[in-house]
Amino acid sequence: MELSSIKYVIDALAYSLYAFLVGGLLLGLHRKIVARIQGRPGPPVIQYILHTIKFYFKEITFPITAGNPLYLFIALMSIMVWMSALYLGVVFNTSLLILMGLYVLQKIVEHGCGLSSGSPYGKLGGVRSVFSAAAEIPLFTVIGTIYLLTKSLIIEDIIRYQEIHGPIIFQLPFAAFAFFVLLLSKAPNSPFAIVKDKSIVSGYMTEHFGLLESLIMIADGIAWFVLLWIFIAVFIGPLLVSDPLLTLVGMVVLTFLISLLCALTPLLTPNHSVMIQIIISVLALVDLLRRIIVG
Amino acid sequence: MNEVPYNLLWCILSLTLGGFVGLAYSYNKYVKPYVEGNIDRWGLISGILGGVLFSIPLPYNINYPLSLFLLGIPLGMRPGYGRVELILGVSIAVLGYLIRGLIGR
Amino acid sequence: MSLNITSIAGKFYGYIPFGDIVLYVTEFSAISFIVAIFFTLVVYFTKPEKQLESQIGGFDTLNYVSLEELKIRRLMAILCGICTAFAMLTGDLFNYALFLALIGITNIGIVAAVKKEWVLNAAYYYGLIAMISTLPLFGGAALILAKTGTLSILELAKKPYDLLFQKILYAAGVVGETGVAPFYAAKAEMFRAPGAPYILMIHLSSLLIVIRTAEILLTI
Amino acid sequence: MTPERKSGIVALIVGVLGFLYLILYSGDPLVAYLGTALFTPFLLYGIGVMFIPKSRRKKEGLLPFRGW
Repeated sequence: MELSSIKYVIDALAYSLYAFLVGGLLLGLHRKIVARIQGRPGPPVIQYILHTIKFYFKEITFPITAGNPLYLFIALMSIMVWMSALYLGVVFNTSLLILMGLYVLQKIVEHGCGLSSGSPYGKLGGVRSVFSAAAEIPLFTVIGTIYLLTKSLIIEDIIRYQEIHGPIIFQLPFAAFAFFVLLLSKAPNSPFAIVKDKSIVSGYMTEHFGLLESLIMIADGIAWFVLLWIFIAVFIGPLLVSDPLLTLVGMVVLTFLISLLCALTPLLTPNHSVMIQIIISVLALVDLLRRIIVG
Repeated sequence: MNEVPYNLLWCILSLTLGGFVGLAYSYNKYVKPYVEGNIDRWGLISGILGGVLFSIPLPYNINYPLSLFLLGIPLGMRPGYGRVELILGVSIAVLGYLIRGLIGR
Repeated sequence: MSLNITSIAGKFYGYIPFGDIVLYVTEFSAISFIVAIFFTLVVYFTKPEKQLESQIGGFDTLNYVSLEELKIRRLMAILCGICTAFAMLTGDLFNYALFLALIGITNIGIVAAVKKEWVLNAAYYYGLIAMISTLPLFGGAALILAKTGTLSILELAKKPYDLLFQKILYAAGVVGETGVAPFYAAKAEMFRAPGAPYILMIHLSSLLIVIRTAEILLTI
Repeated sequence: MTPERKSGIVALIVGVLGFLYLILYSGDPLVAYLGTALFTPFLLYGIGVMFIPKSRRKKEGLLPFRGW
């Protein structure tokens, strides 16, 4: 029995509550801004959190087509992935590579949600998520480019590098752009959000309703917080990341920019979305090779 | 290892709770889905009070969660309601914060 | 311990001298090892989904996975999971390439028992690509051995070698073997086969392998 | 007992045991944090299942509408 471990557990829970509330409010703000640009009044900003709480008290049943326990476990795994990403990235500042591994596990969650339910809509959403795995390749090239610049992938070292040399966003503008496209593809209603396209009902979440949907929504809220934090930490650095309040301001600004883009651009078809992402990844790859060869 | 920003956690938590209270209140009071130019009396009072309370220092920094709770009430009101109240409250809060920063230093 | 490994994959926890196969444990490899093993367990316990096929004008039909088919597919999926888990830990380029080849074989094995024409076609094309790409994969490893005299990642991390061409060959091999972006057309069709958890294993293995490859290529 | 409730009770047991282990035996902050990430979803799901209302359907496990 140690008092310190109780403190750690409570701290961990408090941090994830904080991340969920901030991420949920930002996603609500995103929806509000998109609605205002389209000339609708839009739901209140707390709508995302409200939905999560509402679904938490709804009934679930296991569909006859579902493959259990994967059907159930994949929703739990969604939270596990993003809480671990929150702790490893935001709290412990470990390697960027581990965070990218966890981001890739999010693809497994999407694919698994769609497949394990046995629903054709869910399957379509899952297969689209597999297609949009093309978005991960710029990620690796971004990692490579950052490593060439800073000689380390540990977030702590990257932040320390930026203390001396200034924000990376000015030194690697293309890598920042590629990462920004990744953020954009995670946002709802964005041009790259083919996974959650309304033409396939709710995409991979079609058969995960009620309580399970609420769990996935909690994970999505935390995910939004973590992704924005990583962007701010890696590309803007100690200027914003040293103070949690300034980080919050940065997140609001980023969400505002992403919402503007989401509201003003149409949703691409799957082929076009994948093609554009592949073009960006090829450009990022060329950038990486140029940096390796020129030095 | 980064510390948990507990002060911000309380602020965000109270903002959300205020939003819930505001939503429940406005749904009970108003039937029409969307009205322009309507000012709610209690929303106005809580918005102004929240704005004023933001820059009054209280022990344990309790003024920030309290004022955000009060500001959250007009923030969470149903679509179309509570806009003027929110803008008024936030502008009072920002004004008070700036004045306090100018005088206090 | 050389700085290269700890600055990429997090803390270094030690290595396991397992004969001449050296396994090393870092923060990254420990986490991905646990994820792979955990997922293999979930796959073992999961009953396969019953895929719903909608029919126009009639009642929808359910695609059941028969017991014989289930057994061989589950075995292949578990083998795939174990290979993925140990590919995360291994500290030797040649062993890593062997694990990759085995993952390619099990990936085909997972869908080979499905009696659907388009799935078998896709598996055939994927198999061709995987076989072709073993040449650059093992060739890259052999060239690295010829140039530096060692295949151990721990040894390679200590000195800076100029291995750009070998790395590109190795990466091309991995890309073909896991069937990522340019070769995705064949593999995406395989995902349409019924039977959720086993198909998911294909995806999980290739994604984890790609990240691990990024780590190795940055380290050496 | 419905399969949903059964899965919820299993999840609750896993979650509670995991948290007990974390509180009693873990000293390292990294293990405590990652363990929290591992076991919180089980607890959330287990508690959530206890709150779900009674089903109003005739046959359990079937959705009210399925098909084209």
